[in-house]
Amino acid sequence: MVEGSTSTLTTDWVVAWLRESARVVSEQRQYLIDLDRAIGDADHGENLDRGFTAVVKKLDDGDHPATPGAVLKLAAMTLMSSVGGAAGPLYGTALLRAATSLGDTELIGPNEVAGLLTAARDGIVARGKAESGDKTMVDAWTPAVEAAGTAAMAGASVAEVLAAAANAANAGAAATEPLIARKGRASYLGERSAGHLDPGAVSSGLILQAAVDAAGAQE
Amino acid sequence: MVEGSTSTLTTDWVVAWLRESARVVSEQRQYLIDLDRAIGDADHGENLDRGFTAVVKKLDDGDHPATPGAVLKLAAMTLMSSVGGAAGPLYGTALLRAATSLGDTELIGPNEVAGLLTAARDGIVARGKAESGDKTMVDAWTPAVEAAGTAAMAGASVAEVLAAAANAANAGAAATEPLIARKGRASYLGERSAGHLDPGAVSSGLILQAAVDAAGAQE
Amino acid sequence: MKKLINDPKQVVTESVEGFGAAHADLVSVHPEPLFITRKDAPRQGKVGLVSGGGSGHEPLHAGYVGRGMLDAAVPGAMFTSPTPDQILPATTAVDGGAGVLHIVKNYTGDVLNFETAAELAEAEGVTVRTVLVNDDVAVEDSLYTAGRRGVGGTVLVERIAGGAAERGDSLDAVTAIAQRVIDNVRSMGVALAACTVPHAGQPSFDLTDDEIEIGIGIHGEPGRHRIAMENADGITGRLMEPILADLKVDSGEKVLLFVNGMGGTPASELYIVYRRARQLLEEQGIVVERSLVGNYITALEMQGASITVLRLDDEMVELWDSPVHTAALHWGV
Amino acid sequence: MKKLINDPKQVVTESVEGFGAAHADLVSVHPEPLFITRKDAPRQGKVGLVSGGGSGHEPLHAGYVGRGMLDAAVPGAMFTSPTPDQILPATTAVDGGAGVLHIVKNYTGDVLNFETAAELAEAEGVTVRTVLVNDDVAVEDSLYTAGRRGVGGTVLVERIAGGAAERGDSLDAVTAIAQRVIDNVRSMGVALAACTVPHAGQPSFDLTDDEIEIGIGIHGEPGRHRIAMENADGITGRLMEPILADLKVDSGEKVLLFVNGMGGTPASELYIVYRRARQLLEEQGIVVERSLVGNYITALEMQGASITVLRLDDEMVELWDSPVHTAALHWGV
Ligand SMILES: Nc1ncnc2c1ncn2[C@@H]1O[C@H](COP(=O)(O)OP(=O)(O)O)[C@@H](O)[C@H]1O
Ligand SMILES: Nc1ncnc2c1ncn2[C@@H]1O[C@H](COP(=O)(O)OP(=O)(O)O)[C@@H](O)[C@H]1O
Ligand SMILES: [Mg+2]
Ligand SMILES: [Mg+2]
Ligand SMILES: [Mg+2]
Ligand SMILES: [Mg+2]
Repeated sequence: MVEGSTSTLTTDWVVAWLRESARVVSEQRQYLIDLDRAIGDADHGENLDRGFTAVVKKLDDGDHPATPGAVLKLAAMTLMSSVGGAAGPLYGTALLRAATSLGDTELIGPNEVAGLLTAARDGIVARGKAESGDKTMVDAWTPAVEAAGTAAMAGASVAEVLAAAANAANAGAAATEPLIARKGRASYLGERSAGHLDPGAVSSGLILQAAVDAAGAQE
Repeated sequence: MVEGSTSTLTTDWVVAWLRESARVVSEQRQYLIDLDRAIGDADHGENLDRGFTAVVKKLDDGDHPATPGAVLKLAAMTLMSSVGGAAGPLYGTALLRAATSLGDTELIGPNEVAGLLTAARDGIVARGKAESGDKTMVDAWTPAVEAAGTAAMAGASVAEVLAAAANAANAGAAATEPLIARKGRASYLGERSAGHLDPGAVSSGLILQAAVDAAGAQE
Repeated sequence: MKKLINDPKQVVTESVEGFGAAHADLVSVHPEPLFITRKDAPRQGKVGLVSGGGSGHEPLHAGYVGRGMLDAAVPGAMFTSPTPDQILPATTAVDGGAGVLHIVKNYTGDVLNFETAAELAEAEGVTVRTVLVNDDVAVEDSLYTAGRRGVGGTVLVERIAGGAAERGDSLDAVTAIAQRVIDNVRSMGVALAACTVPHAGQPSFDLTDDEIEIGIGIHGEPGRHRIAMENADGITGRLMEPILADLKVDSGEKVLLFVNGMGGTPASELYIVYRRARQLLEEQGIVVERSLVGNYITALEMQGASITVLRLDDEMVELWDSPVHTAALHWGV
Repeated sequence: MKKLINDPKQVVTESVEGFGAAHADLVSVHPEPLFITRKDAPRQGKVGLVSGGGSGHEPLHAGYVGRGMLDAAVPGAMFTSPTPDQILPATTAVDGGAGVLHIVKNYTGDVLNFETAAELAEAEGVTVRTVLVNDDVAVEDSLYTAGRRGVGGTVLVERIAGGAAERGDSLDAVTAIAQRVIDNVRSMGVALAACTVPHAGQPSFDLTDDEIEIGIGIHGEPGRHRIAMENADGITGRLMEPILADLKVDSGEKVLLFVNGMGGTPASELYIVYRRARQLLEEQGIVVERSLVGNYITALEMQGASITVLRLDDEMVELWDSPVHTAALHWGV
């Protein structure tokens, strides 16, 4: 834990974020499966649960790397090699780009948070080529990134930046319900995809909320 | 129709019997399927319906043979080549033996009725090697044959002989319910075959009742 | 009941018509009475192999017509043995002068109809022998029953006897090897869900979500016992136990292990059963020399599987491996 | 949900283990990370063919590993594309110096994971080409969707490209013929009942007794439309119409007609569909030159079927007929 400081986050936060993500994804496994069952192939919750379980196992197995970026990279590689499907490469790329954005940074302030979220989102878009409104996880990430940027510019604390991102992500996820999917498996359904939440957008909201909770626990 | 006579039956009765059998088997098709579904393979009603439909078609296609025996033989061959399963050869052999027992006889009296039923039963036993109590159609035919013989010896009319046979067959069929099957497909179920009527015994009762009704229609 | 069919009464006819068109290089379909022969039948001097039975077990038997296996298949109505007027012309059509072997699954209907056809064929001067396949250990074999059913072992009998006939064995020799396979093969099956015969319109039995039927046949009949659902390893053990008890294979002996799907079970599950069955054999020092995994003798869309174990000798292995060119089994030069 | 499985998380591992044991003459199974190669891989100088995807479509892809078809198959979790750490070693394991072709079904997950693996393989000095199979006409192909899915056509691409690789074609040539198959193949499917993914525990969609899903894929996804149940001829017409409209086959042209079972449909029903599909083609003067009927690319135990039509040229026919020795397709010397 960072001694008495709420203005910067450290490697411990990254580790706590990943552990909290694993916990919430495991808890919401069936919910995410059911969302994917409606407009996809009923595996999103299973995939993420398998992936984050592998990440936690990596964290538990001996010493994890020292810097936030290195831990994120380890998580990225683990997700990439254990999630599979569309979500694996997308979340993997997101964390990899986030790691790259941090470089060797040891202390993460509000601007770094906004920066790593932006890098993550850009990675998802680079990989998946989805635009806003395509009913994908991008519809959670883009509002999150925008909210985080605005908050950071307004001088918010890291916790506030993260909270702004998570709230916007969850709102973005909720807003996917009426959309007709234009990317990913749900796009095969055409108009029948409307009326359902996008599973990846929902899981993105959960994972960003995990970042908030991990930061809160650090205080 | 035999003019003003109830003491002998003719070719017309045989034809009426076959037509009435076809009608009742078609009417009871689903019931016989359901009985066979419980302890067999759910085809008995379908098999007999297909067979007797073919017999009626043969009777409708131009002139049928003149003697009772020849008509029975035509029906036997038709059942043999259209029913399949266990029931096809068994009913086919039954009618073939009945035909043989009649030879060129043109008028069928009480003794001939008892004789043709006995020959039919003996054919079924020769073919299927079942004994009484094995939960097969034999359990309908053997009491039928015995009742017919007793009635004929007591001087009953053809109609009375047939009625005695049909009643005994139906009682015999009803009595198969508690039995454990030792022949045919139901024997694979072992003790689980108890508590169900044997489909072939039930259809035998229906067909012998058809013989009664055909004789009644002739009066 | 939802099925990809038109008129329930035309299922067999239309299906065989499609089969004949799809495999016109291998078979000829004779429509009335319905039977299927090898394209090049009769083969002079070769023993003819004829099998048949109710439809609904596809690819059995038509899928096994061709070089190295059957010369003719005779499909009855759904789950109903064919009639002598079909079996007879199939028999004479494939007689190449060396006689014909009838491979009959031991069901009253099949036995009686083939028996009649064999008598008629003999009367026409064709020498006919018959073997009865009765490999299902779920059924007690006793004087007081119709005996054991023929199930998975049938495929192995058809293949191995077919190999023997193809290499020119005499009718006596082909009959002997067919009987040797029968004497050394045992099977047992399980159903997770029943099948629906088109003309019946409803499932052949009802199982709740946590029940399975052990000891089922291939006609949607209920099995010997109904038990609570178990995992694949547990169920596999329940099938293997009576097979091994009855077949009495010794350590060091070679077997063919055949895991068969009943029609509605994914291949992935069949391989999980195969994995465990093989482990059980190997634990006893039994050598799994050959394997077959897939839907080879089915009960329409029934969910479930059967396991068949055949004790092999060197000649059986050689005949198993010999070329076979049929719609459903195909290997060798 | 009743399935012949043990732990739902071990379904793929145990199933592939069984598969490897049953077909040890044809394949080697590499357990961690999981992939399957041809027994004799790598073949020096031969282009390596790698495919893969989510499990649950068996026999695709592992069933097509062997001579004349794939060099490696990479199974993901149930209905989940495999990961680059599996695809990469599979790719390097089958590189015989002539490069490797990735045959990828067009799903976002498969595309992204194969893409990453291809980059990593290139970095290790292996030349990799990729073709995307996207034959499902149920899905509109537009800039605003993920494009069409790869379904039944995948089997035909693997066979024909596999034949080309086996005869020694260069990577460019094998890629070109694979692409030519893709350009000339179209598919469409129907479901009568959904399947249940083991980890999900309940059916992928719910249909009443008189509804069917038209335009389904192979992952238990709902289809494009839900319509009232029809007979086989009617349904076949509904599948053939968009295929033919899109493929634009002319009278006199030759095609391969492939009727595929989704896993829970009896073979007899597939042949009824085949019969009608063939009639529809022949009515338009189209020549059905080759046929394939059976469960070749499945969605677990889904009840339903898909139809695939491939416009053939002489080279495709020659490659289709060339020897293939895999667990699920086997013919030729
Ligand atoms: N091209 C894309 N860009 C961004 N996100 C995508 C894209 N395609 C799919 N997704 C996301 O992936 C989620 C599905 O993930 P998952 O179910 O794990 O993979 P799959 O679709 O391969 O089964 C979707 O809900 C969506 O949010
Ligand atoms: N060995 C036998 N002797 C007498 N009747 C028999 C014998 N085996 C079966 N049956 C009769 O046949 C009936 C079943 O006929 P069916 O369902 O048409 O044939 P299958 O059993 O071949 O499906 C049984 O109910 C029984 O009455
Ligand atoms: Mg999914
Ligand atoms: Mg029956
Ligand atoms: Mg029957
Ligand atoms: Mg998936």
